[in-house]
Amino acid sequence: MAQTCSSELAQFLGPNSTAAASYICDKFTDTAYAVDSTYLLFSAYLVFSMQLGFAMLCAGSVRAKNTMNIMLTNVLDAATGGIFYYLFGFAFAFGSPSNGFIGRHNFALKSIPSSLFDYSNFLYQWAFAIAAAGITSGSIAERTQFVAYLVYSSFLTGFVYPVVSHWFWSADGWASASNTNNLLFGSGVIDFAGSGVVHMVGGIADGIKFIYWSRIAGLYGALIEGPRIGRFDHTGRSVAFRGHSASLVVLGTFILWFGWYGFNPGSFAKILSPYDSGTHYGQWSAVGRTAVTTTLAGCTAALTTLFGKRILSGHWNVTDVCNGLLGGFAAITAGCSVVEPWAAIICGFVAALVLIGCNMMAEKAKFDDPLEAAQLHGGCGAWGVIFTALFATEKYVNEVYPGKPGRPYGLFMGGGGRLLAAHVIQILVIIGWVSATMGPLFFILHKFNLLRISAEDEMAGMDLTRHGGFAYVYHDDDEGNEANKHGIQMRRIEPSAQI
Amino acid sequence: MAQTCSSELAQFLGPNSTAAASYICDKFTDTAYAVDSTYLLFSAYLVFSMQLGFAMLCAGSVRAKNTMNIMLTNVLDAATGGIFYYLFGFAFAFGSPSNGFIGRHNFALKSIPSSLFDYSNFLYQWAFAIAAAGITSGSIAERTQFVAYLVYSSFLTGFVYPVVSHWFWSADGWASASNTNNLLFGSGVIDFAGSGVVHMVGGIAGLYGALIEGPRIGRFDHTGRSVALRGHSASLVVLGTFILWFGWYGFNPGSFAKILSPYDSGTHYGQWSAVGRTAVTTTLAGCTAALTTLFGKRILSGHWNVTDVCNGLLGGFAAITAGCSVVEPWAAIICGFVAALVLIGCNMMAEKAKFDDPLEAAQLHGGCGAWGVIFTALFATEKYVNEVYPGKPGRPYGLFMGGGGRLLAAHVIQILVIIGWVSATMGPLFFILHKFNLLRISAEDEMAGMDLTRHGGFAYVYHDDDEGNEANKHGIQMRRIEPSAQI
Amino acid sequence: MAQTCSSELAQFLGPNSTAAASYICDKFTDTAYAVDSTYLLFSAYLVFSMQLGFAMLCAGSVRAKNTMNIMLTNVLDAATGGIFYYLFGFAFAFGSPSNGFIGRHNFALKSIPSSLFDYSNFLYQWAFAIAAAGITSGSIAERTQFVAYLVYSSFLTGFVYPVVSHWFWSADGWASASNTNNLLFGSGVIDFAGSGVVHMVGGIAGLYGALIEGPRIGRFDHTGRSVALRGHSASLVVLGTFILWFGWYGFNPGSFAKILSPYDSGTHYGQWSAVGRTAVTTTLAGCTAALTTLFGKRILSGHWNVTDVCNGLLGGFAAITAGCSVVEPWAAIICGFVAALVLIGCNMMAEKAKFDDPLEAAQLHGGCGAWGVIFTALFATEKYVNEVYPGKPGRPYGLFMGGGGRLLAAHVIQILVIIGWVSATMGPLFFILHKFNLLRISAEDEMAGMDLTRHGGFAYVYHDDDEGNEANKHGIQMRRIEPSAQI
Repeated sequence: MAQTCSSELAQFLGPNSTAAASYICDKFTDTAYAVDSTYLLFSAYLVFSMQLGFAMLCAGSVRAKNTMNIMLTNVLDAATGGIFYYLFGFAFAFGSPSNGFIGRHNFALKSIPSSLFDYSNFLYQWAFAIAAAGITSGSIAERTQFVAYLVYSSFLTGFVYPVVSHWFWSADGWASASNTNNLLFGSGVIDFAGSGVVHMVGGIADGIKFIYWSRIAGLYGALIEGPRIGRFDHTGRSVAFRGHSASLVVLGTFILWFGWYGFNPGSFAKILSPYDSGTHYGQWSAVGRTAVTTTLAGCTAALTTLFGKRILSGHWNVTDVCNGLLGGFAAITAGCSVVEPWAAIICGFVAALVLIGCNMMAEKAKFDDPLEAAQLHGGCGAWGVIFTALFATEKYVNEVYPGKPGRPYGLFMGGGGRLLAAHVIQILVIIGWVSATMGPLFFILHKFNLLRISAEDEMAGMDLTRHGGFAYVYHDDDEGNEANKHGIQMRRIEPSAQI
Repeated sequence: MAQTCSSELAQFLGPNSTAAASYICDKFTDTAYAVDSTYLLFSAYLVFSMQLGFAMLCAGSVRAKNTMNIMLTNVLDAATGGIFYYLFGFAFAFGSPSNGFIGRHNFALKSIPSSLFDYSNFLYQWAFAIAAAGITSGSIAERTQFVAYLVYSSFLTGFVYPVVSHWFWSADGWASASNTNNLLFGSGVIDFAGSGVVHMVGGIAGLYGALIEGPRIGRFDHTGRSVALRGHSASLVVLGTFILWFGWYGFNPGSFAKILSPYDSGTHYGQWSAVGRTAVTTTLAGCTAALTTLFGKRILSGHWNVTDVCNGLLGGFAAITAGCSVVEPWAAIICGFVAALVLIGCNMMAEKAKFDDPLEAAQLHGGCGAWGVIFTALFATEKYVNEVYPGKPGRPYGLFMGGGGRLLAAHVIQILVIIGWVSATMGPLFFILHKFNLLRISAEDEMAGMDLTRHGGFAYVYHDDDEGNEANKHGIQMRRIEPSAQI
Repeated sequence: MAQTCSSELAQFLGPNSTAAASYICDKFTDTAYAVDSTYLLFSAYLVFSMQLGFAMLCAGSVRAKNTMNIMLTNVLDAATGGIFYYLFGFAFAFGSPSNGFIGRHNFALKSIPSSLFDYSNFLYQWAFAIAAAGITSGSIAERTQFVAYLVYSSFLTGFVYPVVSHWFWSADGWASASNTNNLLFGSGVIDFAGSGVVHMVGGIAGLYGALIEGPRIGRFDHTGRSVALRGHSASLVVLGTFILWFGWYGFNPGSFAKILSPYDSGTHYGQWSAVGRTAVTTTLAGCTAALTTLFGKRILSGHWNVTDVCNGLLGGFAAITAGCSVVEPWAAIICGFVAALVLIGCNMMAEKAKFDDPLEAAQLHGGCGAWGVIFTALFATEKYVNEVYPGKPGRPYGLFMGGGGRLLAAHVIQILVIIGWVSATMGPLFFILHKFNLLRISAEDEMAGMDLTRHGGFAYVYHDDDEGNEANKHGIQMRRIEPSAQI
């Protein structure tokens, strides 16, 4: 950057002005780095705040007796994620030069900062990695052993997710739209902020567990089954388990919304890059547009869910609306930067229907996910990937992914089907990869009896048996109970196998 | 901007250096856009977070049996607001060129971005619009039908509020201080971040809603003595208040929209400094109001009440919002002090008048907002007024600062027209809803709590055995909602 | 800055180009101010959000019957802090020119903005001051009279803390690393974001408060066995912890105050990179501490405890705060690991010593803060020290990095003087309050809970029938507070 600038400026300034030119241009370079870093860092902070959102959303969506357990998993998502992503996650994802499958440099931030990556990039990507883990934490709620969760979470943030992000986001990734030498179908996958890379990975990891469980259930009869005890009665009728606090659900949802403004617009990583220097139009404008599309998609999804559920269930349900809202966000994430605002409304509308549909299927399939994570992030995420391939506009695609004019864009916008093909591939490989990695992991955990908690634990609630007591003590006389609860728990955890 | 810059620079650089000059200046322009957009976008995010603040504040201030209902309204403020403000709200407010009364371009963001507005401006203004709706939802909490809520919320964010903001903030607005051709009283209204435009509008709309609906059952006993219906969770109230405080740093300082514009190029003094000053005045006003309320209430009620302090704090913020950018920090302390007294006074009057507003929204945002508008007309300093509203030297400023009464006159007009306009629009709306029995819920619903009858159950399930009850609650509710009139 | 720039540029541009040079350089100066102010302001907002974090953390960690009380103290930290820090706190801390002990200019922001300080600096420092007060409020929770709280809080934010920050952060401070004329041990104290200045001060103040008050009733039974008094809501604890984490990204990286200053102009390496590194070290320290606590507590207590993990996490942050900008990421992991052990150790000692601190604030911020100060003196790297504290090459750095012991010596001095100063100021204050019976509440109040006796009722009303109780609770409280001595 500095080079081109100074050379150009020098020729304008005339002879023996190279020093002046480079002096001025260096200052511009510094400014650009400062502005972009500020932008990226604060976006990263917003994305991090989503972890708080997940924690509150999960806490509110489970029964009071498992609140401590679920919140602990959310705190540890961030903590283990921080360590593992630092040690090798970032290296697997973005360590370059590398092959198309996996990165192999910059372990433990070695030789960072470089001209390619700064610490701020790492921080931003870490926040994404823990978001993926945060998505799945909901699915294990109320019935998975804590150790199993630790293993599973570190594996996801440390290996499974980084590899996927390498494929689609690293300049070396075989399916990345910014891949320099050869693009998949001459297009590459346009998954701007990760409907597929983040949300589908999280959602599917969750779905896999269900499928795995149901398979085991088939093999060993009633030995182990997916749903929480009592979630489906003996006649198989579904019994709603209501979360213990809608306030926490709404709190979490709003914080996620707040954080999504870092998630989507922040994915530009740079804001100071003009599309047409000297005018009002540049990346800053695209960033604003991304924030707008994100907002509109979520709003539409929320309203669609509101009325849809009103018709189906007969009442106005705030938690459903919150889920619908998040579904809209998960869907727009892939295309947020390359679609028109009006398209975002379509995206949100369909996303809400997708979510409602997925939930109905889940009911039928006796798939029990306290947070609808598989349906929401998996289903709506997949829709988002397709949506992008249909509605990406030529102008925006070329602005956001510059340097290679005439790349394919949305099918409905007249850009041909190659982008759609690439995106279908993306969905398939993500499903394949996550199944191939998480499936065996669950099997091993199951073999070692580390996967599912005992029925007694589940009935009593894990807070009492594993986490030192109930999350809430609203009346002093409760404390009495606390005591014996402790007693119980002390007895319960004797079997060290159950660590 | 780029033009002036390059022409000036060219003459400095001497002959045949136009290319160099424009090259350098273009880069400066790009930088300015990037910095200003970053600033505006993150401010917009902060303002949005206020919606979370309202949600938590409302949730904590109502009884547990209506929590789901009030939170849903807050979520939908943002959602409906997003759609309606995108479709025509922004166009009514800022679509230019237009007349002084209402904008008529840029519907659904047509021909945005332009040299005037970028997407970030829309996002920022949207966050303001939903804040106005959020204010009103508090006044009519715990007794309003959900449909009524949807109707007024869309109407407010889609039409009533945008028109007001057009008058006072758009360059074409008849009372705007940035109006180019002729200023109201040669001054225009200096409502920097919207004590009048946002808070009074929201507060007065709430006033009408609450008046027409009447108080909640049990709020005033048969002898007419007022009975406090305490909110169900002070923790949520405090949470919401702090988040609102946090968001207010986007609301007030963010209203500059640009931070990279020097007042005196090459020195340490520029808009960035004014932005910081605005954040400071905001902080001081809120802090003073909180302390005043603390001691005031201690004397009146005999105990230290955290929820009252929270309301006082917010009252101080609502009051400083109009003048935050044009007053000295010491003036902000006066502003906050009076605001707290105004709020206490309004609450006493409300008691007397048997006016029931679960969140004191009408008193807080209406009363303190009005005080803020007056305050600005009294304490705006000449220097700051000319820096913040440049291009027209010698404009009137605060009465007490020796700036004459024209600013005050303009601000009195503002208060009157806002009251008039909101009365003329929201009043009839609520009245019609009332006539068609769409406004207030049935007495049984109100006693049972709307969560059970309309929203699928209680918001909290702390003990498993509650779940049993849940079941029949569902049952009840299924029966309850049969009458489709009650949608 | 503008001067050097234009002179340099002028000589490059050749003769009679001074005007052009200064024109260009002025624009660069403006840009720098705008970017740095934006960065500093949003960092300040993040730091402010930590106050919300403290409020929620404290609320969740106390019993339900004292929730209103503790939340009110947190709201007032911010409010009183705002007023007192505006009036003289900032002047004591940074008013220059001044002696090495205390500042004596810029009272009530007089002659701010100057070329040294802008409003944004004040806002940022204010957010730090209230954080210190927030720390202390945790230690004395559930048993302190409200007046006592008001007194110590204003004293701490208005005098004790500002003086300490003057010593170590002001350019005139006798132990400041940015002191121009003579550095302590030719090094000065490198307490970048305040493990000592903020956390130790808050923690030690809390230590004295809790010591003089003694443990809560029932905390240690007659046999002296410790009885856990569990907080009433783990959800609030986790909420608060995450918000504190969020805010810490303003606390540590924000302490650079400027982001647009290249270390090697024209390359990708500059302060922006150091800022990012600071955020990374902060993150890693916290994460390691959390995991260490998780497994440590699992071994000790036999269960996975989320509130312990939250405290461990915060301990890691408190420890890394001093050295966050001058250590390598790998060192941050060591820092967090040890911090967790320090916290566990301190808690065991506290148990033994029958010291009761409801939020472990003294152990967490005092103990881990002290470790952080030492840690910095051991692991600060030469390269980073010289980049972050430029202008004086060859200054001492971490002992283990081969930088000699002078930095360590300076930091030991820091710990001693902080302990001494806080003991000499807060100790007597609490003692006097104690003597005048203004410190601890009456036993009845403590059993009944302060919310009922002082703050107008219980924080939560989940069932309507509770409201009945509310009524007589009110009754009780009205009687209780008669003795005006108990203000």
